[in-house]
Amino acid sequence: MSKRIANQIALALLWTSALTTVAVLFAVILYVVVNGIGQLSLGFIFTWPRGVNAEGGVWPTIVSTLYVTALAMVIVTPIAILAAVYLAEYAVQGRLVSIIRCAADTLASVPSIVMGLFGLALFVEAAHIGFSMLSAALALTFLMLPIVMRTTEEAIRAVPKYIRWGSYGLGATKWQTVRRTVLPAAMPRILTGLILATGRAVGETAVVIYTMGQAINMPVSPLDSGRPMTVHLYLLAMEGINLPAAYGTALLLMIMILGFNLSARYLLRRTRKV
Amino acid sequence: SSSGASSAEIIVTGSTTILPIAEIAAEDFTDQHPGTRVLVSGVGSSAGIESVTRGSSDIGTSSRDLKPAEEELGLIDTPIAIDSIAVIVHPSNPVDALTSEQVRQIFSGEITNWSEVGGEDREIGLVNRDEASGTREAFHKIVMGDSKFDRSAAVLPGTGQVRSVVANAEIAVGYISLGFATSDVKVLAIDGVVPTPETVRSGEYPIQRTLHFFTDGEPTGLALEYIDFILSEEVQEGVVRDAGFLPIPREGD
Amino acid sequence: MAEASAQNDENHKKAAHGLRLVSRSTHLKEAGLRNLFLLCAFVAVLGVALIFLFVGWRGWSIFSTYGVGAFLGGAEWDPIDGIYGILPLIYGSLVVMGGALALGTPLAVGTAIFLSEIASPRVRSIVRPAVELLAGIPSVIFGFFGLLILRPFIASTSGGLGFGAATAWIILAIMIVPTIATLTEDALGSIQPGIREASYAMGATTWQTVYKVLVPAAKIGIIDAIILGMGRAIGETMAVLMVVGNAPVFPDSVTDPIATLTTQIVIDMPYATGDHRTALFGMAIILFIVSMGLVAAVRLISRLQSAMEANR
Amino acid sequence: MTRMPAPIVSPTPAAPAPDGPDKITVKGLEFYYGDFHALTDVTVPIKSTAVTAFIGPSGCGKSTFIRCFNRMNDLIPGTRLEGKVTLDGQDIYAPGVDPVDLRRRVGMIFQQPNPFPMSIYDNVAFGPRLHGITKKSELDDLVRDSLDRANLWKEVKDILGRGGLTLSGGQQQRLCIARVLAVQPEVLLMDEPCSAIDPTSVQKIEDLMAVLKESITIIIVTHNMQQAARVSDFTAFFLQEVAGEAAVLVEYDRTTNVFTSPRDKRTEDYITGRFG
Amino acid sequence: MTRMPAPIVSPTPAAPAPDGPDKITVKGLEFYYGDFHALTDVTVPIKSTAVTAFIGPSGCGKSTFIRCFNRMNDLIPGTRLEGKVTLDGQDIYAPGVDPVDLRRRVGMIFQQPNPFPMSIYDNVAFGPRLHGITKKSELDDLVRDSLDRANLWKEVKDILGRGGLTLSGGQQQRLCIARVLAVQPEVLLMDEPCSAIDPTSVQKIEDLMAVLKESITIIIVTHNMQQAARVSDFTAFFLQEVAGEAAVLVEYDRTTNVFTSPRDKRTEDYITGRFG
Ligand SMILES: Nc1ncnc2c1ncn2[C@@H]1O[C@H](COP(=O)(O)OP(=O)(O)OP(=O)(O)O)[C@@H](O)[C@H]1O
Ligand SMILES: Nc1ncnc2c1ncn2[C@@H]1O[C@H](COP(=O)(O)OP(=O)(O)OP(=O)(O)O)[C@@H](O)[C@H]1O
Ligand SMILES: [Mg+2]
Ligand SMILES: [Mg+2]
Repeated sequence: MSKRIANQIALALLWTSALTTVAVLFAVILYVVVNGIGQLSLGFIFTWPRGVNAEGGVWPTIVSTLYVTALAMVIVTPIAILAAVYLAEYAVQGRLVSIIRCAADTLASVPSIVMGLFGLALFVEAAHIGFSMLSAALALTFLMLPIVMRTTEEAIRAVPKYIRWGSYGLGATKWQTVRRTVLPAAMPRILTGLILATGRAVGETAVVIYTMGQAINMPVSPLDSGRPMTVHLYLLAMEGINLPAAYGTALLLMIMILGFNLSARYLLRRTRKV
Repeated sequence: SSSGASSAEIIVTGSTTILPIAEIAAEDFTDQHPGTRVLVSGVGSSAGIESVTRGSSDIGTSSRDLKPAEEELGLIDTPIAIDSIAVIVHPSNPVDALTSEQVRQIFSGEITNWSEVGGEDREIGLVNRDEASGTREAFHKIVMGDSKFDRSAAVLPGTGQVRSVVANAEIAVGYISLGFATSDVKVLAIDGVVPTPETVRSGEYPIQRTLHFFTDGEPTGLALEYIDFILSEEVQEGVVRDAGFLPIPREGD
Repeated sequence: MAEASAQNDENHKKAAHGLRLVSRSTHLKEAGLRNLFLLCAFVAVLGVALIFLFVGWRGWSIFSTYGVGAFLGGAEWDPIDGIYGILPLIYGSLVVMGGALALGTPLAVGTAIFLSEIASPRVRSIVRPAVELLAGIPSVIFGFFGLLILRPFIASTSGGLGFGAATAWIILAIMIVPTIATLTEDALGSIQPGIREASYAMGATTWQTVYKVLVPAAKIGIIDAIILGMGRAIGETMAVLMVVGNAPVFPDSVTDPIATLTTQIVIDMPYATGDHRTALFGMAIILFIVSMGLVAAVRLISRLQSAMEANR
Repeated sequence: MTRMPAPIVSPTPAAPAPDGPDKITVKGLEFYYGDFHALTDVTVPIKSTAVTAFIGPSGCGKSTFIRCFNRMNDLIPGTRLEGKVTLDGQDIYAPGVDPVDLRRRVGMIFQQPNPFPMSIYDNVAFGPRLHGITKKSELDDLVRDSLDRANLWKEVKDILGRGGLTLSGGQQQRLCIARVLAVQPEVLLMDEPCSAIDPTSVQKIEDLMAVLKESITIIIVTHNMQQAARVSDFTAFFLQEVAGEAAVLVEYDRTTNVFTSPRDKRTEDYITGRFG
Repeated sequence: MTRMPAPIVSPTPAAPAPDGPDKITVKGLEFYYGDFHALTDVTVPIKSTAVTAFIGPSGCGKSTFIRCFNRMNDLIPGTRLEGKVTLDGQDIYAPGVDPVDLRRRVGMIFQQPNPFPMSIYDNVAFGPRLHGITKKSELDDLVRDSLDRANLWKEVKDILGRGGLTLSGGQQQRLCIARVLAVQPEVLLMDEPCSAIDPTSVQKIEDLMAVLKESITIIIVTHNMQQAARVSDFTAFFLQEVAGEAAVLVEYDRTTNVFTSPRDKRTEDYITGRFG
């Protein structure tokens, strides 16, 4: 009978760990929502921060965040997808591929603070781009590249080989097969990966803090500097004078990121059904 | 206001402590004077003084007085605000007053227990600011002298966090600009003087410094207008107080 | 039949054209595309090289001018006086990481086992998204949460300030749970399903199946997951920064302020110049090397694993 | 158009099976995967110490059915079973019955040989250890004995420490049989045990079954009708007539009767290869 | 121990096949997956406008072999082929030969129906479009004609815009056949085309083959010997005698001969179900 008791205890512990994880998530979300909801208003979203303690809204930080994220996506998407096409469809297992994979893994594991300093050293200073959307987007590109590459490669590999064979069997060339059957079939999952990477970029702090600058500014050209929401939240939280604005920013940030994640999940679920 | 000064531009360079006031005032100022530009940057007090001396900026801002060597340069000093630093503890802490020397010893780690300064027998929890902070710089210069801060102190990069940490940790001691001290922390008397606007203005309260604008000769034109704006009641009671500083005593006071 | 043979003839006529050879333009086009894709894939390699080059370029001289031993082994970090010993920071990073792993790993592995072996589809459809969403929450929000909720709580229970390794452990443990849990679940999921069935069919309980069969079978994958969690923990910056207290010393207790490599970089960066700045980049080099080492470890372990499998 | 008449399988009658009592009985069984009704109205006895074969086209529910005997389907969330299944007269789905204990008594062999990723010895000792046997000498005996009964002892006696996965497919399958025999089951369920292994190994496993059935009850699922005809005493034929609807038990009888004079036209069609 | 003698399959002789010229010839073929030697010394003719069936136990290299005819194996890295394969007398492995064009002429159907994730129309129009046909009316005609030849037009003519994946398995397989027919291949390779679909659809596809083979050459791999006997004119039997070694072509002959009077003992054993 002791094995039954051991089983019961173990199951209880496993349940506990899973519930703890879920509880933590809800605690964090609830905490941000409860404290931030009172702050949210059109005025908060669409006006500028005013004064020493950033009274007022967060509009330029939202724009900066969206700007840099969009810019990074524009740069990373084609590169990552084509790179994944290479790895999944063209590459022959060998030294070259293992170097590329190793590099992608390494890139994925670089701490974001290191990526931030790298962006500072290369784009801001050595390349004289200065604190700008472009510098931040380029640094984010390296951060997102391995994520998008991996999810895209998985998406491509998940396309049944039968579908490829069907296309080859009809006399399609490799590129025709990839472009007309494989990529369309993999597209929903590729999009999911892109959306998740976008969420990651939106939430990133350490990379942008050293590449975008911190001054509140409304970016127009890619060479403009700005302050993204994450940095704004960090500064408000540490300054600790205007906490309501910090809660409001945190809530907005969370809504954006949960929005990205949930839409990615939705997309994935919908395509699984079809 | 003279519209003749429009499309002019001045450069304001110097102290990072003054940066937020100068910057926000500059925004309001240019809003009220369309076509003008006030470029503000924070590079440190010494660099500010040097740049106004060299003529590369119109106004040099500084959170310290001039050094003897600098006094010979003939710069005109306009005090614009008083930065007074309060030493704060938890409201339940029985200690009400410390001497400057005790404060120095506490922050340098020579005194580590509250009982050594008349409090309960508990460890002292030091809360310090980050090294980029102007408040830390001022506190160091005024209180610490040649002593070094105890490196095991918690370092927080923000005034409000120092206040809220002190507000809910009974062992804590920290320092913040007087203007940010609220009732959830206890402000200590230093050398027997409780910091109030009055004791600060009178110079009795020791931990304070004056923030300056320096110009090479009497300010004129847009620089003068900007300085007048900074000294106006609107800015003094608004931006300056928001930043935790005390307004400079007005002539009428 | 007549119709069929007519078509037959047609086929033979078509055959008379013979087999077509690969046309030059097709060949060039396919080869061109292939090289373009290869180029894109190489951006990853380029990225690693650039990071190494530029961070190294900025930070390298601290090792030569200040000395490797003095930099890595120095017990004091006092940049104002030009003293750049990062041993307390390395110590801080290790302590924070170690505690976070000790707390987070059981939670994560437990969650993963729960998801793959115990949860009904309904429960799984709640828990798994929760784990994934947890992974998506930005570190600055965890830091914010830690600073305003967890720190006061720790302060009131410990009687201290609430900053320190202990606070960081909890926040960081939460943050590495999704990393470890997802990878562990993958590892469990890639176990041949027959093995699981066989164990149950032998009359094993769920727990016996888990710890006698599944965990041993997924061992390598779980170790990989923990190593990657380690990388996440050591590289995490913002959340840790907001709760450790940032004192670059060897603390007396886990509730005393402490600093890590990453947090010290952020604290010092705004005012660092000269050697100080070089030292911060030097710390970044070390973080980069550590993260590369962890990736190498994962690869090595997988290679050993496949070598072992080949031998069996 | 060339078309040959479908060939007819014509076995000679099997030697009479030892017509023991019913080891297992199934009455009015209905099985559901969530909304999908997989099996309907299955009533069938399983004779003791004999081999019963389940045949039928792919997807007709043979695997589903065989897994009802050791409640393996419990592990698939959303499944539901109605009707009654008894083992030695006891309802195995009665409340309170411990499926873990049931599975010890009703062993199972799968299509894909699935040794655990551990040594040959540990594979066989796994079950006994689960059930509390820890004494080395006792385990040693059990392992040797089980491997012997599974006809594998001679081949592996010198390599007991080697990984189970290093064996060939056929050896792996016999290892799995030994592993089950080590817990001394009364019933052995085999779900297409030979479809993933080589012809020579198939021969060995069929021989093994012939020996084992003298002491235990065996149920085998197979898609190979010749195999069913060779090894079984009784045959049950399942068919899902309309895709998406529940499958039924079309015919159950002695194997000889099913293969020589099927009562149902559909059985005959299937056996003669007209579909499937 | 109950053992029945293995049943014997006894087809009647097939109607003589239209014994046309050799469409494809294979001489001394050796096939390697990296170090693994999969097929050795295969020499066989494939008769024009007839159905040739490849049979043999699982893993004996039937799929490998059939993929040699349209160079699909080229897509698997590390494969190597020796010997000669000709189509209409021309070596398809000669240097410079475009495998893409070859595959247009030698169409292929797979075990798993694999429509592209696009509409039925686009599925069928896929091949013609690849090869440069863009005129709507021309495509329309081709699509209708191909679906018609694949016996699917009636079922789908009103739902041409629906996704190919919404069809049933049997319809999907016929859609795949239509898709191949649309590029007007001379040879049709079918690798177990019926093993994943329902009996009724199998019937339809077998009927279809009987019609198609009047105009094109068909090669089919099947594990269902009854099917081989029903649909093919010639049969080739492959066997990998020792696991891990190369498989050989054991016997090739008219289907009637193979099934009624196999020359090789191993063929007889296989056909009568003694293994596999
Ligand atoms: N886990 C499951 N969830 C839902 N449906 C299932 C599940 N497993 C099997 N089915 C369905 O139940 C039916 C019977 O499946 P089962 O595997 O029992 O067939 P089978 O006769 O063993 O087939 P095969 O000969 O291919 O092994 C099939 O239609 C199958 O799709
Ligand atoms: N891509 C591959 N790499 C290495 N070996 C392979 C590969 N594909 C097949 N093989 C091996 O080649 C042999 C023949 O395989 P093949 O798929 O041609 O057999 P088959 O006769 O079609 O079997 P089945 O009836 O199961 O489809 C097998 O031993 C198989 O393991
Ligand atoms: Mg089955
Ligand atoms: Mg095959």
